[in-house]
Amino acid sequence: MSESSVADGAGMASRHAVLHILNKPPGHARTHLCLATLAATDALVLIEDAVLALASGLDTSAAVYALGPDLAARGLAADNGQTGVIVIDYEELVALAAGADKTVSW
Amino acid sequence: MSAVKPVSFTLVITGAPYVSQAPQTALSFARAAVSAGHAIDRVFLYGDGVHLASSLCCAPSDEVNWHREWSDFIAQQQIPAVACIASALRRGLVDDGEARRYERDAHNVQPPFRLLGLGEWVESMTSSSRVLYFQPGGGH
Amino acid sequence: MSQTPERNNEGFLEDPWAWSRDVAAVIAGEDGIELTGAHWEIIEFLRSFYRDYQMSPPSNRLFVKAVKETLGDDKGNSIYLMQLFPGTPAKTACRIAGLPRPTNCL
Amino acid sequence: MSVLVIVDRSPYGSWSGRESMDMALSLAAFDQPVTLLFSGVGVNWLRAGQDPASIFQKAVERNLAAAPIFGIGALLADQQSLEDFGLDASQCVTGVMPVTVEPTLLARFDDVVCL
Repeated sequence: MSESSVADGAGMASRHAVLHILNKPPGHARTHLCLATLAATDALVLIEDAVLALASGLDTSAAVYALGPDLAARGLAADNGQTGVIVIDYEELVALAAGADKTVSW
Repeated sequence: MSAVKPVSFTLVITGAPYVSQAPQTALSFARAAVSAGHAIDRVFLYGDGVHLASSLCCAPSDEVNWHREWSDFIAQQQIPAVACIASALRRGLVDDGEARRYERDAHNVQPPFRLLGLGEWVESMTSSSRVLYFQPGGGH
Repeated sequence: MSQTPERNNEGFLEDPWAWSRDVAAVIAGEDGIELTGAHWEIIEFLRSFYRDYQMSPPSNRLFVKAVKETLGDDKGNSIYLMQLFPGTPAKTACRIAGLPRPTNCL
Repeated sequence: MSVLVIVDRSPYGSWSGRESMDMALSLAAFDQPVTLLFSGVGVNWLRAGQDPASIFQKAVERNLAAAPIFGIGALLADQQSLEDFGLDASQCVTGVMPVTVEPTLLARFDDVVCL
């Protein structure tokens, strides 16, 4: 897996092997399936209801991104105390999806 | 903004408007992708996502009409927009051709949306750089 | 039309179980097809496929594939099937075999 | 291009699995390599002896039996989910291959579709 960096203004994102995009809330069977297939070298993007995981806790060694507008909508602060979570906007989500080797929408 | 080289996306929407967030997330993504210089090869509506193609959508005036927003966007950007014909027929979404074929007296799918088969999706799978899915939320 | 059970505007039977060999001959006749042993082999194949799997092959390509898998390369090719069932072979053959109208999905 | 289509919805109560199956069939129709994976409640697709006549649906078990004829490569099932629902290979449709759902499983495919 290449680690070639896609530099951008937001200082995000080395290139990840698989970009997992999750929109299901914590506790959903699909969330468990996503986490079961998430490699440490992959990245996880939380969108829609999946950002609620920042309130309930998330245990993974993969890079985690969360979509800012969905956090704001649900009254959650930037990273809600979860260390290492990178808050992104739609532009940065596009850049991540464009730069990934492979994407999976869960 | 980004050094990512341009790619082509196909966006598959499987969540219905006013039932899920899928059409909104997909449209925000699509607008951001276009402004970053990426191509959108096709929008493919599948499963409950086909409801987005209904031209009979009557949203309250203080809510977003997702059908109209999407229609305007894909017409402006000249993006092919396809609703899966098998998903659509079962859910009561027909264009004029299918209305004639099935002897129905009305239709609710018109350009820029078209009814075509899953072959369009297979074509996207083989030709687009990325195929992303915008799905129903947890309640479905 | 009076010689066959109820049919839709494209000539498909409304009830696959109302089919008989005589009905098949009438429907085929409307397409100018005189049924031979070669036709019957495909018709029987389709009806037994429908009985076993509760579906007819969902597209013309898959119809050809299923015939090939069951009856071999000589018969499982579009030229052979087109000669027997002109037009779109899956559609013509399903109509004669009394199976539901394909949804044109694939 | 090889595609993994994942079915993690229950049969009958949800239509989603049938629509996943249609995607797999359409890939097969265009000779694209495709594999099905059943996971979570989705493993109940595989249970032998389904009789949905009285709920007016077609048997997904019977539809699934046609998969190899159309060229769908393999039927995989998550081992843990099979156990969770009290299923072993002898109680499943033929040809089911139990697997462990882990990152290396996804790596075997170019694309993963999970409706």
